[in-house]
Amino acid sequence: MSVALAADAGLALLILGLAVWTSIARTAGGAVIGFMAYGLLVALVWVRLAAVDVALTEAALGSGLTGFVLLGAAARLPRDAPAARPGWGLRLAAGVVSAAVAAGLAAVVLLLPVSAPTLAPAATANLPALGLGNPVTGVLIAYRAIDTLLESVVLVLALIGLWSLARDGDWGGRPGALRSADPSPALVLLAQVLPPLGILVGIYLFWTGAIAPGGAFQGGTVLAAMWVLTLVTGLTRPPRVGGRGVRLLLVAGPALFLAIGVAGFWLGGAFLAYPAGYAKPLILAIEAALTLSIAVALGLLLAGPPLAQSGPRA
Amino acid sequence: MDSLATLASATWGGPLLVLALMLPVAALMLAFVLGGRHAERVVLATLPIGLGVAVAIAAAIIHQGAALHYDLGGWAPPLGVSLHADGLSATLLLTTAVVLCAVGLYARADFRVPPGVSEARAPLAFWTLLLAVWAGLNAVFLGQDLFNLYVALELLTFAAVPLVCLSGSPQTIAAALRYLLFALMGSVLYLLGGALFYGAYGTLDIPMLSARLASGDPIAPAALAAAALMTAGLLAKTALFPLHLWLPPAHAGAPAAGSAVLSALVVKASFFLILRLWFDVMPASLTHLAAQVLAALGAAAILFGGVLALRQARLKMLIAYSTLAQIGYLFLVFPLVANPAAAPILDLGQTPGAWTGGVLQLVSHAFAKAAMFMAAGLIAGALGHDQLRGLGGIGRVLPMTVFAFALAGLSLMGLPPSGGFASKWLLLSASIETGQWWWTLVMLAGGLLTGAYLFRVLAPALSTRGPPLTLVKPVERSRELVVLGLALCSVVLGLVPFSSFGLVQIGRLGATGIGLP
Amino acid sequence: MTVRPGPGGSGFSRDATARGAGFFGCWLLLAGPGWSNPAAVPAVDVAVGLLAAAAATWASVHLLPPTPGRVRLGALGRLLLRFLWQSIVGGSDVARRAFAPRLSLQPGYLVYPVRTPPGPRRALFGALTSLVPGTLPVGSEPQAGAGCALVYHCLDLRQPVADGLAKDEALMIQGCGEDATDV
Amino acid sequence: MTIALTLFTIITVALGVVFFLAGTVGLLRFPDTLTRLHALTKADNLGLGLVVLGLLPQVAWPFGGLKLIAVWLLALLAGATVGPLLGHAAWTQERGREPPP
Amino acid sequence: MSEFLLIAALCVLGTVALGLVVILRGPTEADRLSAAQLLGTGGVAALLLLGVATDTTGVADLALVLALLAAFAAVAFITPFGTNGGRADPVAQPDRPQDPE
Amino acid sequence: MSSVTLFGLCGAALVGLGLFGLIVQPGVLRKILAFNLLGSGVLLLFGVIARRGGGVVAGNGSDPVAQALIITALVVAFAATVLAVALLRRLVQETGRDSLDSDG
Repeated sequence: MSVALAADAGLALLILGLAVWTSIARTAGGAVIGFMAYGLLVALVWVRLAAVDVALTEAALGSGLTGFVLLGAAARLPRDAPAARPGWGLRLAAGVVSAAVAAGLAAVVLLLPVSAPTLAPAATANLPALGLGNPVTGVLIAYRAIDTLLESVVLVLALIGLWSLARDGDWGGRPGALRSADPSPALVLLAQVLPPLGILVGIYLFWTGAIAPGGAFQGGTVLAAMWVLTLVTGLTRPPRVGGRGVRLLLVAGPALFLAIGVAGFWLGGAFLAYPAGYAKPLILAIEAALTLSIAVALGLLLAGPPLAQSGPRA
Repeated sequence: MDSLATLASATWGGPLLVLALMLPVAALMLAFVLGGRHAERVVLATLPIGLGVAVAIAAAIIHQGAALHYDLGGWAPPLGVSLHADGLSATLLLTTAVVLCAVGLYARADFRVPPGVSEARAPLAFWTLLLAVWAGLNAVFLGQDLFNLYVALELLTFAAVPLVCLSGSPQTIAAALRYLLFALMGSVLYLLGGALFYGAYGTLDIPMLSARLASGDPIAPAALAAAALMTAGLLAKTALFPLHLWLPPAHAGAPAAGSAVLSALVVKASFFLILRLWFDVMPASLTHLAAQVLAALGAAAILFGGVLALRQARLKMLIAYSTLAQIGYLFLVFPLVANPAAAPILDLGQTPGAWTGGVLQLVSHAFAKAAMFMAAGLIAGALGHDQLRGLGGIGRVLPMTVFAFALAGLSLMGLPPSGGFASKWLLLSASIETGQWWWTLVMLAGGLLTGAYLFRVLAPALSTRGPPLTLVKPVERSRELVVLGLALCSVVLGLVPFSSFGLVQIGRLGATGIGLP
Repeated sequence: MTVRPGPGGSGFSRDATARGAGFFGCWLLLAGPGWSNPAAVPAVDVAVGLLAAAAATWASVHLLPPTPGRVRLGALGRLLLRFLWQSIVGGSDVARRAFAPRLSLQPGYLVYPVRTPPGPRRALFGALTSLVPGTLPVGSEPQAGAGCALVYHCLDLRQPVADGLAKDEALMIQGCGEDATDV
Repeated sequence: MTIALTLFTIITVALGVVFFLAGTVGLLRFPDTLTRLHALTKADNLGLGLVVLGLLPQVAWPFGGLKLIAVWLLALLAGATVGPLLGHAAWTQERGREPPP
Repeated sequence: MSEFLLIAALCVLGTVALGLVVILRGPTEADRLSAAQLLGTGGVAALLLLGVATDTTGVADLALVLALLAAFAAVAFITPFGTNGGRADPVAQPDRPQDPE
Repeated sequence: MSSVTLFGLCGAALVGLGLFGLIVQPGVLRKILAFNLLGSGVLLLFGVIARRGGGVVAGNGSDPVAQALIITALVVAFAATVLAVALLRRLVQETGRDSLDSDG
């Protein structure tokens, strides 16, 4: 398998090169573009590490949406007044600390125990009882359901934090960061043709998550990206932040998760336990609601804080 | 119907832990969906229930004399995640609930939806974030799984950062950004530590990890790296010197109620995790070494924070720097508990006094600092500013507020009769008992510094000379009472005999790592 | 441009049904590998597929309302085949130039007065012609009168680019059904 | 039959790699932004198409193969819209420097 | 066969790397933007080759998502520049150094 | 050396690079980028651990528990990036600066 090793080495070098580029690029835009390329290649690494679930998340979220957000910020940075670099003393100290951390971690990687302790067998062994085929989904929705539940609340919280950055007078308006003034025809065409296909793929990713790589986070991310595409071209309008409907959608996933979890007290014998025989449908219901909530939350996170009610501001 | 899991275990009262964790989460979602004026109502309705739950948990623990435990989803660790509350957790849950109740009552006046609109930005954000802080804190205090605790920490970060910049001024935005970057770095390092633990021992469950660390002969290098990385990350979140840069501007710029929550509770969460890491996870021999480093940093923080607090011109900045110093005291617990000299006490089946002292410091500082920030908020609201040099004679205009501030100060200085006195007394005597007199010097110097900077506030405030002050805005009596209540809490702690702090020891004695085996 | 309700009528519903069928086909393509035994596909799988296709159709109809006007499938097929072929030729063309020992380029702009009205079809024309060898639409310019012209960047102005574009456009109008009332 | 298919895969994939190389060589040799864009959008799409074509005999049929073709079509759609988008950006920039032709 | 596919993947990665060097060097943002296009096709091709060579399940789905979002990445490139009112187009600006070297 | 170790070393280097950038980069956006590099380095290390664990058992898989944790962490990192960028944009609007220099 030396060819595989060579391919992996090439991949690792490419990634390191892009990371260095991201750190030293002269313009912020260049650095962000380097980072997006980096994210895409990291998705390939996840494939090489046999973690396709993660690769899907990385491709959609880590490279796609993150790059989108960062590029938007890069374009709005002030052009002048570059910040002063810290003094050489701090840089030296930081360099020493970082190098020490990196070297220590490298040593740890080389010294990891020969017999890798793992929970993989336990996670796989309990899957049939849940009716699932994808152990990652089993971990996310059953064994460690509490993490996922809190995680979906974190997304809502991030959105509240984002909205709280609005100006007082703008509260109740629509998010306005995405609308571009005069989208080019090619972009509009893309926003007309791609979203239906994206919806199919998004729903498919959620649905297949039960048996194969995929799941609510991946599906929700694709759906959010498609929504953002239509927002950018003005084909759809973002909802007002005061609306109750959009908030219901945002909490639908965590709320259903919580409700089924509480029902588990009586039906499954414990909080967040699924009654035997009903695990799969309940898990799929939770995943469906989560997909929807995640899609709305991610889309609104990209759409930015609300702007005043009097139409979009350029 | 049968549960799918077979190995699940839960103690009587275990569902209370789920309730404590999920009540704020459910309330958060409800408040967010209902919005507008309902958000405040939801919070004010939930807080007493949460307080009741915390009391019930403490009662259950005292009644049973053992910790509560609950396996979520019926999946036992290491595959599943469990919740766990010992006496310390219960104490902190209770403290959190009391402080948040006070903050909720206090904040009503600041975060009312103005008439004429159905919803406003700051109130919605504040009330939902308050619930989120609560959820995050409870999750941290109940967590038993390193990754679950990571999610809890993130929940806390996402709740705390926007609280800092609710006013929207450029200074607070910059402060929030700095806080966020520090907090993120901290969580990433913590996560890396968790990953390494998992890689070395195949579990994230704290008791299992501790058992495996104790049984394996040589400690894996990964575990050492993990502990170091986690500690560094958590120190950044706790704002221990020299990773404190973010704290003063963040806490000083937040609204008074927000500062109270941040200073009194949020920074304690990451301290609590450091405590758990070194006393519940790592073997005692290592803890003994790390304790010296941690305490040295703590001592530096006590002195450095005290000196900087002396030099502040604004009341809120002074209180923020005071937090820096008071956090330092917490870290003195490490060498005082994890010390060979403390072993005989453990053999007698008792927890070292330093342990009780540390917990008492945590709790009394929470009450005192929340009271101080809220008192400062009242003063700033009444005067329209919080410059120290403009405080002359404020004691005549707002006697109750200044009295509350002074009471809280009493506790910070460690003067009797106060919780601060009891805690510092316990720490002092422990340092002498274990032959570590140098920490005694630090504590005494810290007490002097605290006295000095509080004198800078109280002397002009209580002076009777000078022209009478004019208030920009009247102060509501009810808010003063809330502040006074909290300050009294911090004092009353010192009047209770030490023996009644048995709660903080329940569930700790059997745990590995406290002192030497 | 905001979301427009599609016009009613049998043409509309026929068009929407056709799209829905297409999307369901796409779903089968996506989800198919998961079915170990195609004869015993769980009904719920099919139901979710139908739901997904309905959602996609709904989005499609809202984003790109079907326009009246007949679509000639045969011509459309020829159009697609032509552009697939064009993209192959285009790629080879670029490769030939890239590998040529002496760079033989004469880049420049070509203004092509377009007959297709603005809207999805013109955008489609732009997208398709970006696959044609040697051309890349870069913008549009108003023409004298009411017309409009697309500006193309060409790799080699010596080639008969404009003729090719005219041929493509004719084929597209034939395939998609020209309609004066278009957008 | 298998040998023929294997041969087909090898030849087609190798050809695809050549087209990727052509795109990169074009990037290196072509003089300005817009001509480089030509190289990118056209050669790489064809390269991907050939790679997909070459992989078709190696994957489960029909679904795996059809999925690969769908990937190529999507990439083609992306290319067909990205090309004009970036071209427009570059053109606007060039026009800022000199009057349009 | 799988070794050949891995070599092909390596070659594609190599050309992509070479192309990235050219593209990221600039000189304009529009040049750098075409990195999306390059990776959208080259990255997908490398992924497919790697995936088929190592017979990893779910790779086709990942390629599909990448192809879907390849266009989205390009939109990310364009959008922030369009929102400034459409007139002041930072894409059309020459490099804006942020950090003095 | 195996591929897994190789990626582990790569992750370690990324952590160092990200940490360095997070401390010394003057611009906030650069700090956010450095944070993302740091985060992805950490997750890569986690992935290496997962691959080792999964490889032992399933032969050709990755530890699903670790994968789930990585996915959760990725989502958190995204939300954090969005929040940081939103704060940054507000800061630039208010002060025209991209740095935190003069406030501390």
